[in-house]
Amino acid sequence: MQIKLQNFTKRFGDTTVIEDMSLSIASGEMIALLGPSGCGKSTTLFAISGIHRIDGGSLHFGDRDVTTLPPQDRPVGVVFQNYALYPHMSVAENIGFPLRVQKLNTAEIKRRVGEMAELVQIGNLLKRRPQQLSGGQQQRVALARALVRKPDVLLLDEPLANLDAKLRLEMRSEIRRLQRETGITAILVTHDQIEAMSMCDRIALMRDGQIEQISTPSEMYERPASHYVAGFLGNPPISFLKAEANGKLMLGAENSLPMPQGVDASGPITLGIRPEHFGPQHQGPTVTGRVSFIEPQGREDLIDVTLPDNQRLRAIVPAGHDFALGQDVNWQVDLSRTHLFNAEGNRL
Amino acid sequence: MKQMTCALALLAATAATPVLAEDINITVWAGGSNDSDHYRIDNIKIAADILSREAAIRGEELNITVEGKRDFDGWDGFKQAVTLGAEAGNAPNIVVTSHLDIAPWASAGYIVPVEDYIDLDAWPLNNVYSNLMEIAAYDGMQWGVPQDAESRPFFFWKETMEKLGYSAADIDAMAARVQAGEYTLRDMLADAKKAVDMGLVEEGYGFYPRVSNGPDYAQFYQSFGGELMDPDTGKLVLDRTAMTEMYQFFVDAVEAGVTRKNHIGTDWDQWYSEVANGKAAFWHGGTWHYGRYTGKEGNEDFFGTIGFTLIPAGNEAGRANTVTHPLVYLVTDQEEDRAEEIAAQLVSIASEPRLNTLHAIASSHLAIGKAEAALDLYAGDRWASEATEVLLPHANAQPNHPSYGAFSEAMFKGLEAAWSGVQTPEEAVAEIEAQMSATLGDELIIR
Amino acid sequence: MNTSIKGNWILILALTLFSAPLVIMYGFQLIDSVSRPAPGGIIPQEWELTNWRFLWEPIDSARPSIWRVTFNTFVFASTTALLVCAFSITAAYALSRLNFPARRFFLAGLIMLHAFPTITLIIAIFIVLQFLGLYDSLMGVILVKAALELPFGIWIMKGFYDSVPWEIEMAGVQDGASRFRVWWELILPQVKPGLSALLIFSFLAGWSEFILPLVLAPGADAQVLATYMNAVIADDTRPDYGLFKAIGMFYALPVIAIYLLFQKRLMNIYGGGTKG
Amino acid sequence: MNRQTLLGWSFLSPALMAVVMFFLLPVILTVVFAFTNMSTSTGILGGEYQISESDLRRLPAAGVSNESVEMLAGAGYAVRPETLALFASDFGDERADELDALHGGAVFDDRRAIERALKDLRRDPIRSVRDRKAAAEMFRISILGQRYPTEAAFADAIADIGVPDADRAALTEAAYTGWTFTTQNFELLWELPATWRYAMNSVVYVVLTLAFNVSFGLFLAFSTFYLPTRTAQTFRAIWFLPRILPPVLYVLMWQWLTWDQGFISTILRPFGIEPINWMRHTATHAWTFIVLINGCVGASLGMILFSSSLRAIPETQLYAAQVDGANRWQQVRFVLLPQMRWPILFITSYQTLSLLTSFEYILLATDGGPGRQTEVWALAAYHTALSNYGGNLEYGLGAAYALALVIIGILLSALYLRFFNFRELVAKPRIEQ
Repeated sequence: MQIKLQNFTKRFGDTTVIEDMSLSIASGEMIALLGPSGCGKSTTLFAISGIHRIDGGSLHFGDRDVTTLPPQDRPVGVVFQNYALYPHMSVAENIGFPLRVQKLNTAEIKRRVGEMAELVQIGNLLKRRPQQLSGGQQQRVALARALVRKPDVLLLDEPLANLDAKLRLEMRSEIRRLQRETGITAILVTHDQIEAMSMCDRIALMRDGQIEQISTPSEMYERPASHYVAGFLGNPPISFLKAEANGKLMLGAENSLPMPQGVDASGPITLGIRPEHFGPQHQGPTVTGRVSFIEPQGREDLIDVTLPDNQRLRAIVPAGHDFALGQDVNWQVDLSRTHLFNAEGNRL
Repeated sequence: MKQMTCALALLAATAATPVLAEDINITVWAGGSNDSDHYRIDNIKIAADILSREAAIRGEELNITVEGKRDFDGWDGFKQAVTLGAEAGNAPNIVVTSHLDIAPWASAGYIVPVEDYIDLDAWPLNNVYSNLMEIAAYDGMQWGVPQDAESRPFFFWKETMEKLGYSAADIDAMAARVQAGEYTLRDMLADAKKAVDMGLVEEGYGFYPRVSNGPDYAQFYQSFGGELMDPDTGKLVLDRTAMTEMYQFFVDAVEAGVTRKNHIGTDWDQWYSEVANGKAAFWHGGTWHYGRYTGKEGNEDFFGTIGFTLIPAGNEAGRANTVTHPLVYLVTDQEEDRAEEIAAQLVSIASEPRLNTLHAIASSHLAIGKAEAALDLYAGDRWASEATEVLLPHANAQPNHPSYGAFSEAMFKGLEAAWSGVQTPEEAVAEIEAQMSATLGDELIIR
Repeated sequence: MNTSIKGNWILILALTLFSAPLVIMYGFQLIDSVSRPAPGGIIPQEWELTNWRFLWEPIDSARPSIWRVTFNTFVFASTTALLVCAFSITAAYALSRLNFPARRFFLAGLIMLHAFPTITLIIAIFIVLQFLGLYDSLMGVILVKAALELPFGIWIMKGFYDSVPWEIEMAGVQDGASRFRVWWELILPQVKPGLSALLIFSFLAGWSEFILPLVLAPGADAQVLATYMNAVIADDTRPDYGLFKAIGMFYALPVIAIYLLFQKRLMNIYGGGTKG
Repeated sequence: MNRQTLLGWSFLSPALMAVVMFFLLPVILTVVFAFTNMSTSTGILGGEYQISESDLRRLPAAGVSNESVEMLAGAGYAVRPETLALFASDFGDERADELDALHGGAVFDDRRAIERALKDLRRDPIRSVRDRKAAAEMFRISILGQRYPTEAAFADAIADIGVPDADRAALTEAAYTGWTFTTQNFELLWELPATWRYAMNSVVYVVLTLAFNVSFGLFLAFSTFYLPTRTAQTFRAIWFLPRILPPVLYVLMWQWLTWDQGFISTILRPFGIEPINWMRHTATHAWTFIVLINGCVGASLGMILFSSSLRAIPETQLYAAQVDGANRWQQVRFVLLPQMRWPILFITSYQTLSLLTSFEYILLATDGGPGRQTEVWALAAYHTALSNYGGNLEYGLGAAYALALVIIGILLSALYLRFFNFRELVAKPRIEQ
């Protein structure tokens, strides 16, 4: 089912949270709405689910206009951050509830609940109550309940936020597997870039009620459309340097880099260099500075280099080096992988 | 009443056609009634039986069910219930209440005059003492029928008097001396102080008055020359001098140590048991106290231990007096005129001497009519006979005036304030004067 | 933190001293109802059950039987409680969860009513009852009592509703259920503790109510234990504290039983509702 | 109207109806009544029209001419041709003729007299009381004591007896028995010294009781906080009971404790202290016990709320305080108490209003005595309007008392609205459709 959100506007009282946003999702695609809290990603999700009214614009599921449809009538399944399982119902009752609302007969409900439980691999837990389940199990029940009514769209609101690190990994692939198996169109709301990148076909990165960039994870990582996108993706994060472009990129008095190919700029710009593209092990022009911080990570170390003009660059250096604090270094930058942004923050 | 007339005419016209069984429910509420007062309701039941029998002889079937209630939360609760009930249109058919309620309840239209339904010139009503009938009349109409009579005498403990130096003859002559104004409240106070000083009674027990508001206190106002109502204009009277002197009297009693400062509010049971057994030298009460003293409190020799007189005069201006505060049967306004008529007839029958005597003797009240004295039950009761003789001829009643309730309430409030030392008598009188002139307006004469 | 008895003896002593009057009153309430003290004393002399005679014989010819009065009281308290609960669970849900015009206004009104001097309105309430033809009937007092307890009930229930996660409601709606069904099947079960606390609480409030029946239903048909007991005490010919106390014990037994059974829930109501 | 609105309204409507019936309407009525002279004598539900004997002397002052007054005062029952004709049609010509012969042209002052005349007819007296009453009515020419349900009926009646036009309006006004609008109640409240005393009593009552409630509630909460669970529970139960015990019973216990032959008097007797009624001996005694009686009820609310907010304070703070060397008092003073600001504020404001308007315990304990010393404003309202010995129920004045409380109630609760973070309470519902 294709989802098309056009010129979507949402206001709460006098404050406009989202203005004129458009988003279209292909059938069977899983897309992530990524962004910091308060950027409007949950609002968008709730608007699609029908829990929030759409103040302007339209929403289509396929050819069907669902803009004003109440949530009950939308073919949407939602998994909430805290799973929102009904505490007074057993697992089977929880999963069966949407079917019961549809007035299906008991045998049919039982059959479909069983099927669903098998799909999410909790067939042995049907008689339990939610509070007797682990976080991962609850998550599976929530998924089952969201999918049991065979919705056209699956909405996931921060589904992994309440899980511990190990379970999170497991559920990440589990959700992706389910989405693939059912072929459902899914929207994942998250503030975790790894989740977004690892689970989704495309990412819509949101900022202040607007989509900053929408593209595949690798595209977004490789070619961030803006300073904001570049800074949001990547861990450890990208380092930004202020530079003056006048044929060269001047980094203070001591350092300068050649202009990357195909870029034409002058005046103050921002240069973004990811840690994996700076260090003693790369090919390219060099920058001098002094080692100001070393953070061992096991396989590799994170090393901060402070340039003479007090700007910092971070590098990922394979473990086993012998750099020490205070040591002056002269390291290479992988120039072709750097990102340049103008004063407005847009990619050059 | 116009409609009533029409209704009567209509009924008169249809009286010829035989009426089949007629069922009437009559409710009777009696205020301030204890167990011994049950004849207030029972007499109506007996009357209902008689009335049905009379009807049966005439060939009519009249079934009257009488339902009584008397367990109210004091007079306050009773009056509240009757008033609100009347407003709500479900007042009881007959109420037994203070005659003071006639004025306001008549004005509000809660009650109907019994004279609309019964012949006052016929038996048994023509037997009722005319001054009592008068008390149940207001504005030229006979609203109710006296249910009982009583009087509020002054009591003293004979033994204490003897120890104070009074001879048996002196004691016997007390009633006459009080009546003549020779023995005043001031004399009493002196005797009471002596009794306390001599240790005959404990401090605070020399003079041991009623513990709550009641008509009794109007008597003391009269003792000091106060007049409750101006006979010419029918307005209530606040006599500042009399009121101040009356308040002063109680303040003096407190100061002399013969009365307790916090006496008001004393538990009634405690009070009864104390006065009935000689713990107090002087006190005042009601004729019905006889039943309590000799019954529950176990005083087996009432006449040997307790003497009674009128309330003595307080000063030159005043006079010895006693207030009778008869309860009256009143018939309330009902949608069905027939119910009012039956109720009035029941009240009339309940005033038969035999029936009323049952109540009088069972509850130590006095007769409402002359003929009762001739009945064995009544004549055989020493208290009833003596009290009737000594007290009733001198008894007056509080006035039926719509605002008398406010007057009496204010008077007692002031007394309480002076008595408990919150205000001086002068201040208290000034305050009630302000209050009364504000609430009563034109209806008050201040002297 | 030291919470042993030994370490806190001063505290316990102080508390005991302060509590002594209450304990003495409770104690003698019980003792005096089944014994007779010496005249002028307080130490029980004889154990006897005559004070409880009101259970099998009328104590005064004018009074209705205690069982009838008890039945009235029970009907009064339980109907009041049911009404309060029924009205509170719906109104509180609407105020807590539903979006409708003037909701703000009603919420403000609720808070105002919560602290409103209701008893001062009793004269006017009488008029209203009278217009409804319900003066001097048990039903009338029940309605008034329930109405007066409502703001408290709605307040409490709103507190409980507020603490149910929104997501449950959203999930229900998303699962296709109507708001009514969501409320009935999904939310109501979550506020059961609050509901039972409110039920108990309003039952107790009805059981104890004195002034409303006194003023609004003085007739014999609608007597409740509070007015019955007060009338027995007020009747100045019977100074029988033993009897009063026995009736009092009888009156208090359900209260004590409810307290012992539902302590936790009762405390709950104060915890849940009045957080402000 | 969307589905949610519909559901909202229908869910709210039962409660709304109750609120309108028993809060809103009564409030409006109270306001109206406060401006009337409504009392027992005027009745509540409007009056009728009647000139009674005692009204006659008031009429000149009300602007009715003496001529009219005399006309009204005139005799009641007259045997005249027109009244006789009326009589004849119902009771026969024979009787009418005899009556005419005996009393033709006579005037009877009261009904009793004419009834006698009818009873004394020789040939065929009217025997039945009921008939006699009906017959007597036919001769009535006076309107004294007659009640007319409407103004029109009364107007007809006074026109019939020939009251001049000029006097009719004043007479009608004077004849009305129901209540009228007036501002006298407020003037009265302002003038009466008692008003101020009741107001002062209320202030004393609220301040003292509140002080007791809060301080004792705090004491109970803190002390049980430090005790082992079972001991704490016992004490909490002791202090919780007053709250749920029926007031009638609870006050009875105090009565027993304090009356002349009660517990206190009995145990003090051996020490040579005269038995007194400890609750009613003096105003001070009465106040002490009223504060104690109400206080013990109120303290439990404080205890419960304070205890639960104490439990919400992380215990680690206390460990930290202990490590820092704070003794128990210092823990309370510097760590716990500052965090109790909110519940204390809540209890204080909440109870201020409920104490101001409550009178049940006072009514049962002292009923305002001794000497109205403990009569608080709300109790005065109750006494004035609904309950006094004389049965003189002044609804109008009582409503004026009540109105003052209603206004204070509205003002205070409006204040609390600002206080208690109304915004947060009305946070918008999160499902919009």
